[in-house]
Amino acid sequence: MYSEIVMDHFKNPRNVGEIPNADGIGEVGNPACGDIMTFYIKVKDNILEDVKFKTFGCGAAIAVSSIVTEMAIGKTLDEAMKISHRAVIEALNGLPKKKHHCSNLGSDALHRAIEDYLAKQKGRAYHKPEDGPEVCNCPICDVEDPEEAPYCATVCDRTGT
Amino acid sequence: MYSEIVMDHFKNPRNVGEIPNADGIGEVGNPACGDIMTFYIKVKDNILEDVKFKTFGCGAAIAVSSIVTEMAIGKTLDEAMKISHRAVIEALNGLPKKKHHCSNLGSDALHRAIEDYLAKQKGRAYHKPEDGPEVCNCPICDVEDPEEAPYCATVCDRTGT
Amino acid sequence: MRIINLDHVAAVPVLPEVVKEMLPYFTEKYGNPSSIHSLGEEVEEAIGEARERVAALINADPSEIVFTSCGTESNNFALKGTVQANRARGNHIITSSIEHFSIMHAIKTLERQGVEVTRLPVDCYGMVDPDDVEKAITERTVLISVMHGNNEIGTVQPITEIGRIAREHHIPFHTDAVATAGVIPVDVKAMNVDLLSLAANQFYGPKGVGALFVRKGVRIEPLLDGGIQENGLRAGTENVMAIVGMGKAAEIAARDMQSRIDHMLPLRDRLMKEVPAAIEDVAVVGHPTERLPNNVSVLVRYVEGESMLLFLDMEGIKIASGSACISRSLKVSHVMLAMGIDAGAAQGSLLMTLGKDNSDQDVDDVVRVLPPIVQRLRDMSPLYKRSGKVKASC
Amino acid sequence: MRIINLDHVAAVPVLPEVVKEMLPYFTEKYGNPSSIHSLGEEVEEAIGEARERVAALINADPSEIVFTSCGTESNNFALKGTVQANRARGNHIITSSIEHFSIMHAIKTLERQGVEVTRLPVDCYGMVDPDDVEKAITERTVLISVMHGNNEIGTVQPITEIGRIAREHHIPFHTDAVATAGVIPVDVKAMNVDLLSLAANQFYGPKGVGALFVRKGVRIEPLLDGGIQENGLRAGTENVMAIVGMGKAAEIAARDMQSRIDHMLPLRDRLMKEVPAAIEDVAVVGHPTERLPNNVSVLVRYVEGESMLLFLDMEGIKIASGSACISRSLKVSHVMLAMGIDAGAAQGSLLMTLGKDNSDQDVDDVVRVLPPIVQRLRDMSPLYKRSGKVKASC
Ligand SMILES: Cc1ncc(COP(=O)(O)O)c(C=O)c1O
Ligand SMILES: Cc1ncc(COP(=O)(O)O)c(C=O)c1O
Repeated sequence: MYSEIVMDHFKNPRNVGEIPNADGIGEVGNPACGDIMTFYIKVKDNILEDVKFKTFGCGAAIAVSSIVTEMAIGKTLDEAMKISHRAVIEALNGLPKKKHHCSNLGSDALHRAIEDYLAKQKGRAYHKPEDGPEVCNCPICDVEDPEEAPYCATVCDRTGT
Repeated sequence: MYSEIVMDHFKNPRNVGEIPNADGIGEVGNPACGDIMTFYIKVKDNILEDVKFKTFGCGAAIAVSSIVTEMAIGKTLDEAMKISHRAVIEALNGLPKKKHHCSNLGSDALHRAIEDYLAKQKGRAYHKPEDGPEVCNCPICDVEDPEEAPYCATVCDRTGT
Repeated sequence: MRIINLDHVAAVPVLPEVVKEMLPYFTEKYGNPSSIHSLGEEVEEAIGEARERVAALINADPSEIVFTSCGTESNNFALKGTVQANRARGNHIITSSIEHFSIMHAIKTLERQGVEVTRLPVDCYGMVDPDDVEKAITERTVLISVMHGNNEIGTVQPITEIGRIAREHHIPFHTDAVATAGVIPVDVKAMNVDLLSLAANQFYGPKGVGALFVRKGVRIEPLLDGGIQENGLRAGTENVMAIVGMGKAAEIAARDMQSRIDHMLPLRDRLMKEVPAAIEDVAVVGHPTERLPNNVSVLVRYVEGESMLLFLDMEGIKIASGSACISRSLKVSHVMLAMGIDAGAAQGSLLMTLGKDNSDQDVDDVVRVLPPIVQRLRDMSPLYKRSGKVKASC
Repeated sequence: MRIINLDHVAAVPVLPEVVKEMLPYFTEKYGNPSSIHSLGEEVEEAIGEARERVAALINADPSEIVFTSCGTESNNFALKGTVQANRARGNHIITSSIEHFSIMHAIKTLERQGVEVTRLPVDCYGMVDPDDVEKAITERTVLISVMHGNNEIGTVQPITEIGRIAREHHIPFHTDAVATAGVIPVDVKAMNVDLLSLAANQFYGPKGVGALFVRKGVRIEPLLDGGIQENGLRAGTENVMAIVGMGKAAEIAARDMQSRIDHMLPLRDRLMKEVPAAIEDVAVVGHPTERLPNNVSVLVRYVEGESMLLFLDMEGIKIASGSACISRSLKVSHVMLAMGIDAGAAQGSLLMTLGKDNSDQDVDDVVRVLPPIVQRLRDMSPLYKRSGKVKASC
């Protein structure tokens, strides 16, 4: 199911943990969907000096979190904001399609941590967007609620509705 | 599929043929249903002195015809008129259920031959009943046209209609 | 006694190579592809490989193959699934009058539920006229389903041409290729079909597995609702072993197709010529050239099929018939009736279907054994030499 | 590495005795039971014998057994077939909220077609209250379908009692016994059921074959239309080999059932006691006593199922989970939600299903290997020691 790189990061995740007095904290996901990622960043001279994470989730979620920390450390904030879902998938040498949505949220959590840092710099509290507690994406075709669209392959690709 | 007695009568049918100047001739069936049986009888002193048949049909039809001739020869007309479908099936040591209807017409053909004889005795022409050309019985449950009731098992036993 | 199987449409043995590929799935690789642990993974890969092989046989993309449990399921799924998915668009389907029961009766069920049906006639060779398809199309037509090769009379329909018409009118086109896929070339792209049914047991694969090709973008709903197997289109624990067997059989069929055809064609042509030459009043049924390479269908006048089959069986020769006594519904073949053959004549149907292992010796035996059997039954038949000749075919 | 299969609900190997009985049907006895020649006859007899064996397993008459391709097909057939056959009588079905997908989604399809559905709640053990069934019955009710044993939480429903109520009201009663038939005693007479689904691969038979028990007199229409196989109730060339395998597996299951149960029960009870004892914040799911003898279902707080399964797999331990990440629909188990377990807690689901070959050693290994895996993942989890305890079960 998973590539070797994914399994390596899952088995030996890099940069697990919290950063005490972090400069920014970002969290995405919710337990109902099965994945929660919390990122902690330390910033110095506009550069990510350290990034750590804690993740509740499947193998992919843990591997994604781990590789995102590796990709981010040493980058400028601007560069780090440009780390995309696609780049993460490529760095992991691919992810199963059904893991593209819920589990590939590591860069989002990182971005939120950076936004949190930037908001704090400006003296404002960063408002974390709400991750709806019940809406997870359909693994196959972006139908919002697979419960209501059990055959999302059908519903999307086939019946086109 | 068939009992040993059926196979024996099928392989070596008794009394096949026509009787020239027969005292009575009876025919049942039609080619659309797959079975036609023609019976010829010779009567002497109210007794079936000889019975012969010609049959177009399946293995069961041939075996039924053959055993009916054996059962009939030597019987009085009254006795022969009492040879039933059931008695024929018993004499053959059973027939597959789906053969009970179309193929078990030997005694009917015999009875018609006797009626033909009796009508002639009274100087009247015997009117052979019409065998509808298209109506065959459903093998499983007596629904008239299996074409219209392809799942006669269902239609009869299950849906009760 | 030497057994001569000339009833390959009913059953073929599974190829030893295919059996070999299937065996590990009994007790070693018994996982469920839904499982995420490694027992599941190895079987998921095996199913993927089978999907590629089946796709290759008919020139489809692997993602367009849905595995089912048999040709009948594929046909029911194709018809009921597309009608259901297109209910908002229309309510009319076009089919032929010579389809297999699994099409014919599925369509009757749809008809009872209010779907309108046009059943196209066939000519005396059992051939559908593509012009009739075009004429039958209405605003409300949601599906055209015409079989590829007919299992009873051997006639192969002008699918490419019908597909072209369907595509021009943007109507999904299904063909039942159970009797052809793995036997003669089938190319879903060249033939312009959107849905195509096939079954493994027609090409030396196991029973209990079939497939439906569903072109990407075609609207269809599942027949079996449940878990998200087969990309959401067919629920139920995958029949891994059988699917693997179908894949292997498909691979071999693609490889050996031409040599099998080259082997069977001369045997078919000998039977079509020599049986009528050896027995008077025998007519060949179906198209003389647009015909399955393994199919010989004849009518023997004045006698009934089952009685011939029983005597042939005693000699080790296994064949089939479209007679009423043999069918489980006790009705004469609707295919022959649709061709204009009368019900009485159709009782004398003999259907011989060849396989890759038949030989000239088999043909010799049939031509030697059949005539005395027919004569014996004719001597018993009240119709022989009584009724006039009946139109049996073209 | 020693492989420990604790995922028998997903897959079991086929028994060697069963394989042996199946093998001749690949290449020797490859006939089609529809054929009238002798190739067909021998397989028709074999199917008859299998039908008797499956009937004996559930105390039915052989004529009441319809072979299908899987449990999912049996369930779809039972639901759609009875609703269709009873359309004139009513339009309402009663079911539970913890059914398998193949019931749940088939019912959703019926609902989209206008059928009214009552889904009964369950208590925190996952148990349906028979009184609720009685209250839900209306004039228009044509079917009640409540599963026998639940594959995810192990709870066994009060089927006999529900069946008694259904019978009093003359309403057909179906039960999905895929997880129970061949595992614990199932008696269609004593349980008052009219329709019952089972699948061979749950009791050491092959994949690709199931059956539906249809009591004589129950109205039902086929799901697969076509030829008159299975007494007109299920068309398609019979999967002879698999049917024979199901028959043999049923015979063995009936013979060995009690000894298998006696073997599994102590292992189940050890796991249910020792796993929660070895790891803090672990809750047992499902009924403590009215429970499948092979089912252990627990919730491990603060961690997600897939990540536990991957680490266990590396140690050779194969188990399952009802977590969202694992399900193909990426939804948490509807069964747990129906029991009142919150979606977050359900992510930590671990499902262990025992088989006849599991041993005390297997239990020892799980109890030894699991705690450090859980600790490692908890140390990584942002939820650990943060959120309060959540109601996991009763
Ligand atoms: C309770 C229950 N019902 C139905 C099914 C579906 O059976 P199948 O996968 O054979 O279609 C399963 C499968 O595990 C099951 O556990
Ligand atoms: C043309 C055709 N369609 C469909 C089928 C049905 O296939 P199955 O028996 O695998 O369900 C057959 C079977 O012989 C066939 O010949």
